[in-house]
Amino acid sequence: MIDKTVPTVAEAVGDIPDGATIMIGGFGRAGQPVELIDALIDHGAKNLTIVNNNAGNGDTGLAALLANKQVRKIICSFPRQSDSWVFDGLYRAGEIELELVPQGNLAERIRAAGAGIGAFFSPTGVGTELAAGKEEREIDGRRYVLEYPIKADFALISALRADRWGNLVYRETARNFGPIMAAAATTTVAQVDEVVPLGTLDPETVVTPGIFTDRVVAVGERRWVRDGEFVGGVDIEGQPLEEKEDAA
Amino acid sequence: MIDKTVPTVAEAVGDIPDGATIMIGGFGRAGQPVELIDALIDHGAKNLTIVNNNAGNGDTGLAALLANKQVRKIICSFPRQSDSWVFDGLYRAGEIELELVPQGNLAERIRAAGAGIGAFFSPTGVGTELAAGKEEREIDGRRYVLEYPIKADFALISALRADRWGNLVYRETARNFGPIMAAAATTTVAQVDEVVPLGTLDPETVVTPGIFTDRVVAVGERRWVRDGEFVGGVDIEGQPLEEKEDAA
Amino acid sequence: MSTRITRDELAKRIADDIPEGAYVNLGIGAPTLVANFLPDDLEIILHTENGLLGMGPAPEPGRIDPDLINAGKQPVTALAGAAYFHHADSFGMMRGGHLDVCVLGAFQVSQNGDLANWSTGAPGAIPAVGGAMDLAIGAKDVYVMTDLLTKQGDSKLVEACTYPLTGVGCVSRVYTDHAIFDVTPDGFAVREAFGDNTLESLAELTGLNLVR
Amino acid sequence: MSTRITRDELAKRIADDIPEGAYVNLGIGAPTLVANFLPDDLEIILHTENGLLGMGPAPEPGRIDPDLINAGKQPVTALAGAAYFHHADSFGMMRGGHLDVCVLGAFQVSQNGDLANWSTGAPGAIPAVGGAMDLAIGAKDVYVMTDLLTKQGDSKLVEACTYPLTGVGCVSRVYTDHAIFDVTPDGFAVREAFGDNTLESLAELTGLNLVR
Repeated sequence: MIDKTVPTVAEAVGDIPDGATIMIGGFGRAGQPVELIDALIDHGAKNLTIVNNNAGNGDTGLAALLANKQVRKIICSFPRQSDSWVFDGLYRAGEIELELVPQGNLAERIRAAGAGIGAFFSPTGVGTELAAGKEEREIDGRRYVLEYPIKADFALISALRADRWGNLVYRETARNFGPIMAAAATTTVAQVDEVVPLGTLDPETVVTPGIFTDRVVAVGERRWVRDGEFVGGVDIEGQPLEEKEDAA
Repeated sequence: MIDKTVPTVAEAVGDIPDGATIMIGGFGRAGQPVELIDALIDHGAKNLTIVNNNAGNGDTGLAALLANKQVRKIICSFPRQSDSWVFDGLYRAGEIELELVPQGNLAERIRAAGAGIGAFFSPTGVGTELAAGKEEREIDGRRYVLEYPIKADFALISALRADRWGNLVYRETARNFGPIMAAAATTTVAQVDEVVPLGTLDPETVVTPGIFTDRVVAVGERRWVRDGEFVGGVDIEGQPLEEKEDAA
Repeated sequence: MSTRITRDELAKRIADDIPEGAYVNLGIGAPTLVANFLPDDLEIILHTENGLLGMGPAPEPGRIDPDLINAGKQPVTALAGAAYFHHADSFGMMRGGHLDVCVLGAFQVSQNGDLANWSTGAPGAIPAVGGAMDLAIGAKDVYVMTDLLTKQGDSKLVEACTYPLTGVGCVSRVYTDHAIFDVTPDGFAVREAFGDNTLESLAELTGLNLVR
Repeated sequence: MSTRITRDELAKRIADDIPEGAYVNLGIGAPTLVANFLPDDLEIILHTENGLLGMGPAPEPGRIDPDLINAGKQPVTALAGAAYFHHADSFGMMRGGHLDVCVLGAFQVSQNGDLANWSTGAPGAIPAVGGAMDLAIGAKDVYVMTDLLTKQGDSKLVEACTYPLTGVGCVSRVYTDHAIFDVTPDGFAVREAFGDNTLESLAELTGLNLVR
């Protein structure tokens, strides 16, 4: 019997070696595999290259991973945010390397890795400093630059539901980078709200077929979700409004 | 109000000009837009370039379009089949041009057109006669050939359901080329079993977002489907078994 | 002398130019205001590059859903008829030329349609580009929404951009607080001058040869 | 002297080498037989390139669903745990190296692993390639299933293919009715000889230098 579920997030990331390239899903808070990132911090692998759209916000998640000095290099499209002080500090101190990639080229380069494309000509970035030094070609009257795949050793992603074959469905805009990162990494670890019995997911609606998923770990429903449906009453960080008011 | 539905298949294809490049969905019988092809035959546009996985079977559908001498050139991966006598005859008589493309390169070239990729390096076909004359490059120790997008003026595809914004869902392996062709054509016409009210299709499960669809025409449920569910009892052509026995 | 319209007026003016049925991406910042002026009785479909077509307005208070956000990471809603997709599909949609309009902010636009809006190139600044370069080259029409002049009084319409480029020859039209300019092979054409602005006064403000 | 196993025996022998959890594509023709010998108690996930993972056996009579077919356009079923996807995603899955095994037929396999299985190159023949070239270069392991000899008695294992190539250096192993051969840097290695076959007799049949 195929069973890709693993019992704990610690086990799910426990073999990530120093120096690994790791894709981390999510766009802002949506789809960020918070529990897996926390497990990676506990695990302590160092000298990592991280692929993510951003470079961390506030002091949790990816920012905490950076603050813990585990990351050598980050490949992303938008590191600078109002609350990206951890990255900002490391970058200004020269303690982290940055490869800045336009978001669509980032997505397509990740997709290319998963789809076995050797390189592709993209019109994005042509004539800008982010295309400096890249091979350029005019095709059918339009200018393009040659972009190469981004592969990873591991992908850490977040989805709504999985079955034991690793089929995944996502929720709303939390889908974002999950499906393409799952295909681009040698080992893909997905945290999900819940693992459902095989055959429960409609095969028409599976977004990530299990072939791309190596490990699944259930982390429980988020507080704005019940039985996979939105129950409302949360702030943008997912804190229930009542609870937050109580705390205040 | 956006309403992409058109009342008849004749209207849906009525402006296809002579000389157009037309993608036609389907893999074998599954996903073949039979009613739209029939309408194109009635319409009579000539000198067409057709993009399809095959080159027609038997005497109906794409084969009938070929037999009607409307097609100048076909781009496909697998023209030769046990019942492809129409194509075979035209090809041997030198009356149709063939561009043979490995199936995965065909799919990826169509996808590239829809996604704005200028060209891409594919490992498929390297060192074979189908890569003869194509630019070759070694990347990261592997050989690739450069492949260009395939665009079309029209795509004729078949899906299960649509709404008036043109969102589409498909059924089983009838999905095949539909989603990528929809994105690669200037004008995409989808025949569907039924048009459902806006908001009926779950946004998580829409496969072709309406942005890729220009016209939708309802052609009624196929005989092996009722309310979108399989009811069985058909042969591979979709003829109910009882009916067929009656006819015999 | 009335020479400027307000930002809201400008947003409304842009909204008025977007036809029913258009697929539109509104960039982060001022362009987001355009959504407030799209007529309720017209169906205009908003795209957000983090994976949603059919984006609706901000949710009611207390109904924020952290899985449903826009490119600016603000909570939004999804309309009936919406569809979700992953990032490669979303940017394929943009790069493939399927969006009818995108509206972007700008530091500078040159008379051949080059756009600079992602970096001032200031030394020590941390670079961040996001989807700006993809949006700039992706939509059928790229509209820029901006003040004509910087706070220092310099024209944002320029002969050639001095800031780092976002895209080359990509802008179709510039909506400013003084006038609307089309990018043409002959340079900026004044499509509509607001208030007391004239071709001549605008030429003086921008220091450019403008055409009608 | 027993020198050949049957096609069914060969299919079973291949099935025995496929581990639980493998993602497998079985080519059109003889390779399809392998599915009949995959153990019922092991979960092995079959891919069909027209857009399905988790392909099940042929349907019961009278339950044929024309929307649910395999790459050979024969009716199939879908197992619990299946997933559908479009053609670009399906071939991305193959090209991206995600399938563990594919099993293909062959006209010829050369000792450096070149495969010829799509065209005899006969003058006047109508060419058709389908997914053969994508399968050949896509899977982690490409197994060929074939008779060792043609009906004319010629070896299908050759020093260099004379038929048009499907893929270069792509074959990992050849399962024949006489023996199983691995493609190695030193040429074909006899992994297992059936019946009375020996390295020497196989070398004679193929006219090749074989290694152990």
